[in-house]
Amino acid sequence: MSEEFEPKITAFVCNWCTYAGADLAGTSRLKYASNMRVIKLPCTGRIDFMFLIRAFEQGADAVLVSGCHPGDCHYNEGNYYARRRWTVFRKLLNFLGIEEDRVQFSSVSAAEGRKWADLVNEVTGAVRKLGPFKGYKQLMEKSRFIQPVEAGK
Amino acid sequence: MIKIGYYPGCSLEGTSSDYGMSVRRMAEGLGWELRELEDWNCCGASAAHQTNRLLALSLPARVLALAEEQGVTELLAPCAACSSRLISTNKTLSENPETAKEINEIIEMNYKGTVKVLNVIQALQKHAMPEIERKVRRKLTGLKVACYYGCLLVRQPKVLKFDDPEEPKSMEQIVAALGAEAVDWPLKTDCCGAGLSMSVTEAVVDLTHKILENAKFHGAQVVAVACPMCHSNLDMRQLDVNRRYGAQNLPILFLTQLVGLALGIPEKDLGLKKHFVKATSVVK
Amino acid sequence: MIEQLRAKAKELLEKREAGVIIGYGRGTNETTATPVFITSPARAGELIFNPFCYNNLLTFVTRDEHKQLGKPAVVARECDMKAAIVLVQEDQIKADGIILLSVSCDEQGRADAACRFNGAMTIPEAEEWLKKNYRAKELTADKIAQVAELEKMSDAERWAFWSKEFERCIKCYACRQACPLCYCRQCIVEKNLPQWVLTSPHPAGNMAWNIVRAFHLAGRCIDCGECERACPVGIPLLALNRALQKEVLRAFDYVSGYDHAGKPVMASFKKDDDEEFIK
Amino acid sequence: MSRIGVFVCHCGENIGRTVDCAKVAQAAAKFPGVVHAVDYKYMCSDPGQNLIKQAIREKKLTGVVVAACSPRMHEPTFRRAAAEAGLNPFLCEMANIREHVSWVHEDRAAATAKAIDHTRIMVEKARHDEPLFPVKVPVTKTALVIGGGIAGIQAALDIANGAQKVILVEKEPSIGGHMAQLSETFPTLDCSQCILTPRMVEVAAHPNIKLHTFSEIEESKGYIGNFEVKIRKKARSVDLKKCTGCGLCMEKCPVKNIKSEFECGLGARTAIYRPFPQAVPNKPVIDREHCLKFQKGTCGVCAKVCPVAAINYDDTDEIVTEKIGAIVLATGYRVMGTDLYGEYGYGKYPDVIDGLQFERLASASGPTDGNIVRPSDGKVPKKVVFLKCIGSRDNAHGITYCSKICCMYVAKHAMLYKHKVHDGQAYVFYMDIRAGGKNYDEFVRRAIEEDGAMYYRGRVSRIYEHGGKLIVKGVDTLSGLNVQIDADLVVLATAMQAQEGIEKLAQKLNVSYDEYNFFTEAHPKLRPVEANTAGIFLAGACQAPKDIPEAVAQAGGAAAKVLGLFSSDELEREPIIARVNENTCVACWYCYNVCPYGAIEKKEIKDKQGRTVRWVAHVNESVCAGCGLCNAICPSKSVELDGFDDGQSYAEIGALSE
Repeated sequence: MSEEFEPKITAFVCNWCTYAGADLAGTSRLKYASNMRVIKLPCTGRIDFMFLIRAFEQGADAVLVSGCHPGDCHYNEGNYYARRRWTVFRKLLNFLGIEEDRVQFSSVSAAEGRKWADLVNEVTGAVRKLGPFKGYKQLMEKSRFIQPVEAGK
Repeated sequence: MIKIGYYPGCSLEGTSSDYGMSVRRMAEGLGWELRELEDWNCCGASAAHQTNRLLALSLPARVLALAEEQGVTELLAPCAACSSRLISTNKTLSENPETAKEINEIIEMNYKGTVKVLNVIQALQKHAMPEIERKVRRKLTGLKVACYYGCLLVRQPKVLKFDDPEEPKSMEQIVAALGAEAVDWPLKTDCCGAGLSMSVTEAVVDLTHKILENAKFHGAQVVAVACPMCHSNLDMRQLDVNRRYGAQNLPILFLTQLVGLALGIPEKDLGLKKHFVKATSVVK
Repeated sequence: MIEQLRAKAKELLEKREAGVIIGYGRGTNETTATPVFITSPARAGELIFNPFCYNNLLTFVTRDEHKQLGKPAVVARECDMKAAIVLVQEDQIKADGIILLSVSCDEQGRADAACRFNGAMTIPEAEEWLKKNYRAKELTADKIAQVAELEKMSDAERWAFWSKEFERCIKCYACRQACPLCYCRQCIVEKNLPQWVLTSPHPAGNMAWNIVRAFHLAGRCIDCGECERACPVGIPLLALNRALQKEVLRAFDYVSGYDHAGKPVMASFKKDDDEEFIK
Repeated sequence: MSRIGVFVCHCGENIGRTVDCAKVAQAAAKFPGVVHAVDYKYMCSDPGQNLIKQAIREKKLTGVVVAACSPRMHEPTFRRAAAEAGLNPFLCEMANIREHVSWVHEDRAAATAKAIDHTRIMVEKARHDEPLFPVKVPVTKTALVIGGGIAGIQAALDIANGAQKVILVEKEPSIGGHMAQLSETFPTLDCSQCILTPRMVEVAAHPNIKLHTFSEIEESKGYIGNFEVKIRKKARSVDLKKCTGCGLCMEKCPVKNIKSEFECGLGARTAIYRPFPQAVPNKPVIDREHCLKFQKGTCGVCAKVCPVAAINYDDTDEIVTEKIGAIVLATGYRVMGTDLYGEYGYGKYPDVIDGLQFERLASASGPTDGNIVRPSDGKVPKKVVFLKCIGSRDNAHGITYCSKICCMYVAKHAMLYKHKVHDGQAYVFYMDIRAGGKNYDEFVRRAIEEDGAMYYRGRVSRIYEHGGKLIVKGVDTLSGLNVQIDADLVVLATAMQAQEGIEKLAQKLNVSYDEYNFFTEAHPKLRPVEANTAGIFLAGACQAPKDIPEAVAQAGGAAAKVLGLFSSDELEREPIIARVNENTCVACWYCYNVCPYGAIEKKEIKDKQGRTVRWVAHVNESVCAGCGLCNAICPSKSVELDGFDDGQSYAEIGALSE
């Protein structure tokens, strides 16, 4: 019996809605899959598209971007600009052959602890079905001998 | 030549054959080519939609699907009940793909939703206004008309998206274009009681009386309608009204008949003689 | 046609309405052309326009060394005119700081016997002219044929296709140099704290670079195809650009290069923008 | 080299039960840059905090990561502790291993692995943290209050009484607003003008308040503490300094039949007029559209009769520029036009009026001296029908919100009517009765039980004239019966709407507004009196429909915020702000275009001769709210957000490498 594949998922979430929503899932003691690692930024509008590529370079099998619902942005408009960015960027990634389920987007408000828990499970399930992101891993493997070592401070 | 699909419905072939006649003659006069749908069926108004939801959708859906098959993009349904049912069905099917699938299976056709249904006022607005003023041969100058919409023509607002449901003005604009004077009166969207015509005739007489009295009070010489039920109630029940409340003698004309008259079409071709309350005295 | 162009160029220089004509001149032989920068009316006769004239000359107008020559009048095909409009939209040149010597080319973007000189135009005039004469030719079926073909493939096939294409990339950045809209003083690939794009021409770095390049043109690319033409290893870069043009048109009903006074499409939003993909 | 300390909290059993905290600390000890890693039962306790402070001092830590609860819970606690130990607070980070880990996972191994990852992410961030220092902004201690209704008056007086300068701008020739038009106020039935006019006079006399009436905001720039506002003082044609307010000009003005705006068209005024007798300033203005001098070049009577030569036909608009530290928006509301309801015949039948018109009829100083009579024939109406929710809560007419005050003022109207016309009968058609508020429900009960108003729960379908009466056809949904009333007067309680064109003012001030053009508050619950532009506050019905006590309370709140802002010479802001690298910026203005706050400015780079070489983006630190939109959209990566810069984010993602 082979062990079930545990995907590695990097989530980029906004500070005001989704991060707080995930906190609420915690205070409500909702249980969900433990595959996601959360990186907090002020706003989905702060998330550079290259962060997603960087996550794939670091071995993520999928990424999730989650922020406020439209109209709820702490910065009023940040998620509206982000929505345009992600509309086109996910098209680009899919056009390059990256499965849509590896690049996911959601709106989770500070009140939606349940939605966060369900979302993590749903995304994890979808990526588990897809399997490891072999394409990017191979890319990295082929490039390994010349990867730069980043200096710490 | 403006080509429009034509769905007469049962009323225009039966009790309101004068409406049917006048629609056809008016269309000729306006230069419209009406193409009657082949093999059309009843729209199911009142009978079907009070009993069975799927039947109520399937009957009009079949009519729409036939129209689509026969290459019709715009379908004129002069009867207010027919147009209301067809338009509602169109909306329901377009918004609920699941229902649309179910209905298509029932009618064994594949309706894609390309047909736009027009009632008589919409058709006149779209295809005859404002040029109609130039086509008028016999201006209806001095004729005071109460435009009566009844309950169906401008409702339900969200389905129809046409005119103000409480204070409509579209029929008045057409009547004014014919040279007549549309009187300002308040009961233009009140109910005539058509649904109770057979069962509670008493109520209908009462409602009809209010409408007629009010129209007359505001100076109307005729009432214009665009619905067979409105017409039969206001026209046919006027004898009962007269008996109970005193004579009203207010001729009830279909809008199409008024347009026909203005276009110079002979009265007999418009079916004016079929009315209980004779219009000839007013319309000379 | 070429005489009309030369006459107009001469007139602009003589009347001092332009400081420099940026156009095409004869290259080292009959089958090459080279950008020329003409400041004296006497040299207007050196201008040529033939099938070997393909560089997008708008790349020069944002460069400091050319700015010193005064107000430029630039020989511009339709797509080049759009580049000028985007440059105005992004405030790299002023709307009244450029004259376009509009020339029409064939469907392949090349000059041919049928080419025409449409006159000297200001930016607003160019925009009106393009709306009338060129807007309908955007993203036509033949232009997006390759995109459509790729879209038909499975994800895995597309990944294989692009990985293979990008593997050949040698990170020469010719695509960037040829692009009139890549005008940054510092390109993201030159920034190394953090290292946004892995520098070596290896598969991962190539992927990152090609993603950055394509996405930085999202909603901006004016479809001149210079990047693809400049690519020494023949990566079909225009297909990438066009896939994004197609998406921008679908999602935001926007084609770049027709709105010099408006906000760039990716720096604006509508409250009812598409969000079907957001869970 | 970084010297990071990691502190793993058990939170009693809350974290320790599912996460092996010791193992997290052991793993963290091996992370690059970490010189110290411990776990402890309660990090937030005093001993826990001391552990951190001690380590900062002893191990000379350059950064601290506390792996514990959500930073939303205790980040301020630990940052304060770090600061007390001499570490810049922004070098202290928290890894969330409770809400995001121990409380949501059951598998101990998986939870521990995730806790280690979350800790590593924050260690990487801490390694790239830079010390940050609060931004200090000077404050101009003058407040601008826009709108001179009750909310603006209250805000202006509260600020002025707090010993700060106020400039009050009102677009009409007098302050007072809608409250000056009201007859009595609910739920006490005290006279509106009696309580308002003393406050108006106080404004005029207050040494700290500068009043600009008949003036509008022309332009505004700047930011919190440092606005510069241009005010257009419209040409009044009357010199306020010379005018004594004797009123001779108004007596003699030959144009006497202009419908008075203040009387809602029920009374007339002259071309040179003051809106109402208690106006402040109590001096007239010439309405140039109706004045014969301006329209035909004739007349000139007012100038001839003026004993002090105050009339100036050549007066022109004047622009004054004021330096402002804070702005209170108190622009109020308008009453919805009733033309949307053709079936009610407003405009067609003179005896169908709106609520504000009824106020004027009932007002002792109104056009009928407080006698409630029909506008058509001056007769006392014996049956009056009041319709509520005209426009409000009506999807079909585009306004879904409740106008909030109508339930109360309709009850008041019914009462006032009964008190004046003892044999009259008031009828009210309502959808719901919303009488939440101190003594409010009691007030409505009084209208029904003591003053006999007939309340029908239902809508009215149509109103028409018949036989000298207004036939009101409605339905009583509680009895299920149709109701028809042959009324003498009908009063429509029309919706409260945002002022017309208010979005233009909002754009000038860069404040946001909702789909109904009401200004948006910074937070619906916790920051209800602030606009989401720093330094701009909201008072009264410009934010949402409000009654007088609410408007006054909010105005007081806004004034308190202004006084708080003015309490020191400089204000401090969190240093999460963007910075531009001017060397690499190409001025494409993507950042400028997306900034929701207008914090990006266009800055010239000049050479030694003072010639502009090029332009670059520049972040106004006082305005930047730290969203980072500019950072993400900059193609050349020339803008970065302090505290969340690209290096930090890259390092965080890098922490997840395999």
